Amino acid sequence: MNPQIVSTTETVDFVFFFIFGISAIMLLGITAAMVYFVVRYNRKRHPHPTSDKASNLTLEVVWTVIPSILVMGMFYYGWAGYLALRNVPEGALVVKATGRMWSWSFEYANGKLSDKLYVPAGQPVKVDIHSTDVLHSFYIPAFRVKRDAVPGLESHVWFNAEQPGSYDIFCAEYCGVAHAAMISTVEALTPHEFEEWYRGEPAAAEADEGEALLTRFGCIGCHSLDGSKKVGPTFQGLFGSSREVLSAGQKRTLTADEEYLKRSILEPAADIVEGFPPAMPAYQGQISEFELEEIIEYFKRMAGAKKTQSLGEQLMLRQGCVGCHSTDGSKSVGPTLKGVFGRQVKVLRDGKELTIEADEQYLRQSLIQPQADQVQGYPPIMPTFGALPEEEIEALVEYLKTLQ
Amino acid sequence: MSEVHKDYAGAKFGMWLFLFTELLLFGGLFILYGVYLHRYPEEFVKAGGELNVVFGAVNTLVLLTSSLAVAMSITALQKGNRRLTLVLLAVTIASALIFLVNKYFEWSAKIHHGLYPDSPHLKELAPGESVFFGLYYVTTGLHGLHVVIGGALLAWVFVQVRSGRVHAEDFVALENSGLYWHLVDLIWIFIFPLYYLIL
Amino acid sequence: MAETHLQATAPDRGFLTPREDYSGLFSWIFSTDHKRIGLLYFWSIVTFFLTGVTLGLLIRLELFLPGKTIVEAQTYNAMFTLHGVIMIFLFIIPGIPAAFGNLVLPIQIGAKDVAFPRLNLLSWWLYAIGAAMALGSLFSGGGAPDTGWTFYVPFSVQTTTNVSLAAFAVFILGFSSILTGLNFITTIHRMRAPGMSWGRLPLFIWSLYATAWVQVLATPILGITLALVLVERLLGTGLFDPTRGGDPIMFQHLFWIYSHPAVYIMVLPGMGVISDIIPVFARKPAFGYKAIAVSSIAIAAAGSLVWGHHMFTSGMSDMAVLVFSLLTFVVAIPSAVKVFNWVATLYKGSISLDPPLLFALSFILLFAIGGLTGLVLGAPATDVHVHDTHFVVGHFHYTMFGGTGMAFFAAMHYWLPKIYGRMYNKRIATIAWGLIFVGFNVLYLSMKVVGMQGMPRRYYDYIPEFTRLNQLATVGSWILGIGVFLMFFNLIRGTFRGQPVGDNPWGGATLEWTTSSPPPTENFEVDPVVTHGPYDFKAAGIL
Amino acid sequence: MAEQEHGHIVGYSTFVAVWLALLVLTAITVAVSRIHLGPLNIWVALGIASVKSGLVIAFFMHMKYEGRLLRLSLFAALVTLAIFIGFTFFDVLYR
Ligand code: HEO
Ligand code: HEM
Ligand SMILES: [Cu+2]
Repeated sequence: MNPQIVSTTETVDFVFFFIFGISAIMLLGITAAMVYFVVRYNRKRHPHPTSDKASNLTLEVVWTVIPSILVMGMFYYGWAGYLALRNVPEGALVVKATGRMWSWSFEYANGKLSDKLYVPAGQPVKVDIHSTDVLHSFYIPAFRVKRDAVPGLESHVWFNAEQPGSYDIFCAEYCGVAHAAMISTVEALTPHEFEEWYRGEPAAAEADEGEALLTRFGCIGCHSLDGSKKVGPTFQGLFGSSREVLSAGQKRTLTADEEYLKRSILEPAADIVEGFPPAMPAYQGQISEFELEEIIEYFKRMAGAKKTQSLGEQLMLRQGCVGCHSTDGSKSVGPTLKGVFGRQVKVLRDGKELTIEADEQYLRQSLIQPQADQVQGYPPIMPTFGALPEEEIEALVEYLKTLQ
Repeated sequence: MSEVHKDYAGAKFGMWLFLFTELLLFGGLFILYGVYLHRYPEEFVKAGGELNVVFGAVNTLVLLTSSLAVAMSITALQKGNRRLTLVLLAVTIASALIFLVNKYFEWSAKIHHGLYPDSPHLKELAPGESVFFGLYYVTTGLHGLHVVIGGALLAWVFVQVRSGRVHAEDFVALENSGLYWHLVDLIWIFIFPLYYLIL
Repeated sequence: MAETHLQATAPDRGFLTPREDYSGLFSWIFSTDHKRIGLLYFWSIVTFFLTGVTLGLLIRLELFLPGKTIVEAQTYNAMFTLHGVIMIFLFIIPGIPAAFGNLVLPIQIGAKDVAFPRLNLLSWWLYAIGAAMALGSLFSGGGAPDTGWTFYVPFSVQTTTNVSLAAFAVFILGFSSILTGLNFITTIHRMRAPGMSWGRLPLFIWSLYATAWVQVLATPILGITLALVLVERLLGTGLFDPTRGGDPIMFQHLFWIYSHPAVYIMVLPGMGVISDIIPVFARKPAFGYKAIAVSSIAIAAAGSLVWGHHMFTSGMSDMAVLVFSLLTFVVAIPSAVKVFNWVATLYKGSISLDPPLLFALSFILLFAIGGLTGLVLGAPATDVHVHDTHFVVGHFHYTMFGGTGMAFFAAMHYWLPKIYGRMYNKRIATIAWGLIFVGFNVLYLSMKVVGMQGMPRRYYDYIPEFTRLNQLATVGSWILGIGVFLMFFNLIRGTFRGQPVGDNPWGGATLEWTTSSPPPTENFEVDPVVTHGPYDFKAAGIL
Repeated sequence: MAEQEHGHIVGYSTFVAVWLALLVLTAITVAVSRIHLGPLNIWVALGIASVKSGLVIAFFMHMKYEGRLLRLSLFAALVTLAIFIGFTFFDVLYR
């Protein structure tokens, strides 16, 4: 599309070529010299050394200076190439990637969620990388890009898939037992196909101005849209809810109305929601009145809106359940969730083997206290989801019941 | 005691090398301190305000004085004054104990106020403050451990001096234990302003 | 040739003669004789090395096919963690300094022992305790640690496996290493024989000296870092916990502040061994003695400036990427200088291709390959692609195993005849060398290539495209494994049943060749006075 | 060499003088910390602490009377620590 944009692949491959080239020459030279000397000056031919020269200043200076020049060349190209990887071309499509034990999920500006990274071929894509638990690393070998996903730190990569096709995504930072299974793909579509996919259902929430603003101002870096707890309180169900806040050290309870929301954005230190750090920057002077209204409108809509993707299904993706459990009956790190409801399972409880039926109570229990009943034949490695709010647990259980 | 010959300069050099490793051991914590102070200047000031300057200052005096006592004890021994050496060493060991008692009260007060690693109260504070207290406990804890080791070392030397095994002609054990004790003091010279005085 | 004759007149057994004060095992584990301690280290290190190799072979076997081949994912993760921890902390870091440094350092400088013999014994005990704890972590608590040898947070703080004990073990091992370093620095400064000026020190000693400084100044940072992981796990201080203001990247800084200099702790003594061996088998003085000695110090000093090159993709600032990359390239220069000097030493020599030299030459070649791929990693643009792939695994096996490992093997073939007074079978040694050399390259070149193609490291399972190269690597590992076991079989047999050798089988000009084989308890019958340089074969009467 | 070289015997009065200086410096550092100088506070505190530790090292620890080897070694150790702290800031300052 944009002819100025050299792909990351080409940039990096040139540096590889340069360094490998010099290295190969040096290596060949050294090996050849070594072999030649060993043969030529063998003790059988030369019972005594024919020289006892132990230094030669000129020679030593030469072989210090030449490598110095060569490595400076390598440094230069290495750095220049790195800059190209860091500087995102303008107009890149932004996708948010979230790594968690042990899956990736991708979120688009219109709220669309996916476990594969769909991109339009020929257009630069910027991937913002996040992690919810431990370190991961977002790696696409085909495009020579990689960046760690660090909890509490946002970073990015960009790339440009020139040809439509499917490219592997790996997790490259060790993250536990299913590290090697934390893989996904880039699906590069033609721009037209991409547009179709992007506009197609199921769009989670109506993509609109308000949500775009939340992304632009970085709100969703700290506030979730789905009820999960991040640095700041979630936006889900925010409008009209009651809030326990600390105002100048005084506890009080407020309703999240327009006035409250505006104040929280412009001068967040005024009322601090209980249980959260006073970490939010003040947007006074950075946001226009119009944009502010737009966001408030969005909050209002959100409170009333119905999701097309059920909450349970969203959670399955967001919480990374699909990283270890398939929904199609295949065996993965953990047992498949297809038909899990009502199934007879053999478990180990307190060291004793039992067979029980997977009823609602059992499903709930497995989320909150996965180690209590360990399904036979699987390692006891499932993290607990006890920290999820109750309604989300219920939503998950409801959703599991539908997976027949 | 199989060594026939003793190399005093060598022994002292070895001790200094060991002190360097101790310095670098604390160095790791000072790196973290520097970085987090840079990141959370306000939180550090706020959290540092919770520490009791009086405790810190008193302990500084105690350690400085104990350092003086060890230093003088070496002179005393070199001059052949064993009694004075013993008295000065006793002063040092007593200082170590006072320091620890002081520290005990200081820590208990903090813990009483719910300020200890992983405490519910700490979790509610701003992130920078929690980091400050984390570092505070680790650093002063490690330092306290060194006070204990140093005190024990000096107590051992005390016995050696009293029994005459360490004397005016052979006092490298005293000198090296003294060096160790000064290191404990040195570290505190930095801990005190960095944790108690950042206001 | 395989037959060895037990001589009627057994050679004088020197320091190996049974002692009066303690007998049997006690005469070893309570000995303060540097040679006995050196042998204690040597045999413990060899044991752990063979354990590590076995684990390496199992790792490779698991990777023979995608999916499960022999073990489950969790076991695999524990295996490479243990393989890494053993190889790094129990084999390669103590390897040459603690074993061969202890065996020959005092003799080479004409001393009776190290400066602090009892401290030396304590170092070994700490090593043994640390090793026992590391192994104990497999069977206690939440089971074998599964973090990789780098212990990155937050995973290492969250995992339920027994990371705490393993971290504590490494902490102890760190102190063992510090004490050895401290001892060597003091020994080199204070205990040189008359006439042993700094300009006459064997290059092995120079390299140990440089190494020892790194051990003393960098290891404590590892100590405090692992202590912090321990505290995080036990008390929850939250110093690296992002939700409480901590920064996980700071852990990486602290870890690499030690662990990058540590790679020079690993390789410098190896370079010293090579610098000592090549002149002897070429019968020529080391070319550029001063440059080699100075470059050891330069590597040690500059090595503490580049740790950030392990973190190019970590989220560290771009400024730091710039600085650390630049300095990484600067550090490569002294290594290049050494390589050129070694090759130049061969020029116009009288070269005898005995096993020690074979290993020394393969050191040069394999280390060069490892070092040159290090340059690929030092350039941020290329490192981004290959970081945390099998390319990095290939790089560090080339430098550590192909470099230091070969130097360790060279040192064994060079000095063990001195220490035990008996010679191994040279033909078998050469065959073993050949197997090792071929197997090594098949194994690790394949791993580098599959890394270039994008296979991440620490992967239990991989996509089918990678199968071919993984299988090739595994086959290479078998050849290598056979070579390694054959080599040790031959050496062990040689040390106990080989032909007795004279005092100076290779024609060396350094002091250890002037005393008897095995050396007497206090090293020399007459206190030596040094009158010529370490590679002055004429003055030593070899030529 | 069965006996220890006596080296330099430092007089009691020197030690007491150093001790008094240390006390005064402690008082100063506490006093200065009460004045608000912004980020300068930390540098002043560090400066004073460095002077204090310099005194302890030079006199209490006899460094003033030691040879070149020890001084150089100490210098190397301090430079190393400074590098470790300083270089970390290439990341932290520019992140
Ligand atoms: C013995 C151990 C050892 C040694 C000596 C080295 C030597 C070097 N290393 Fe390596 N390394 C070692 C062990 C490791 N390295 C690692 C990782 C690692 C990484 C991070 C990779 C990543 O994680 O993405 C980089 C950037 C380097 C760079 C280098 C460089 C530039 C050198 C230089 O010192 C090499 C210098 C040698 C050269 C250059 C070759 C000889 C010279 C010739 C042939 C002449 C021609 C030369 C020129 C033109 C300059 N190393 C890791 C990974 C740890 C982990 O993540 O688990 C380990 C264990
Ligand atoms: C026969 C010999 C060896 C074989 C077959 C072997 C094989 C391997 C393999 C395949 C890995 C990668 C595991 C993975 O990333 O999934 C690995 C990792 C490693 N190896 Fe080796 N290796 C051998 C010898 C050595 C030696 C001699 C050393 C050190 C001197 C060493 C040090 C390491 C280290 C440090 C790791 C990294 C562990 C980690 O990721 O935490 N290995 N080895
Ligand atoms: Cu490195």
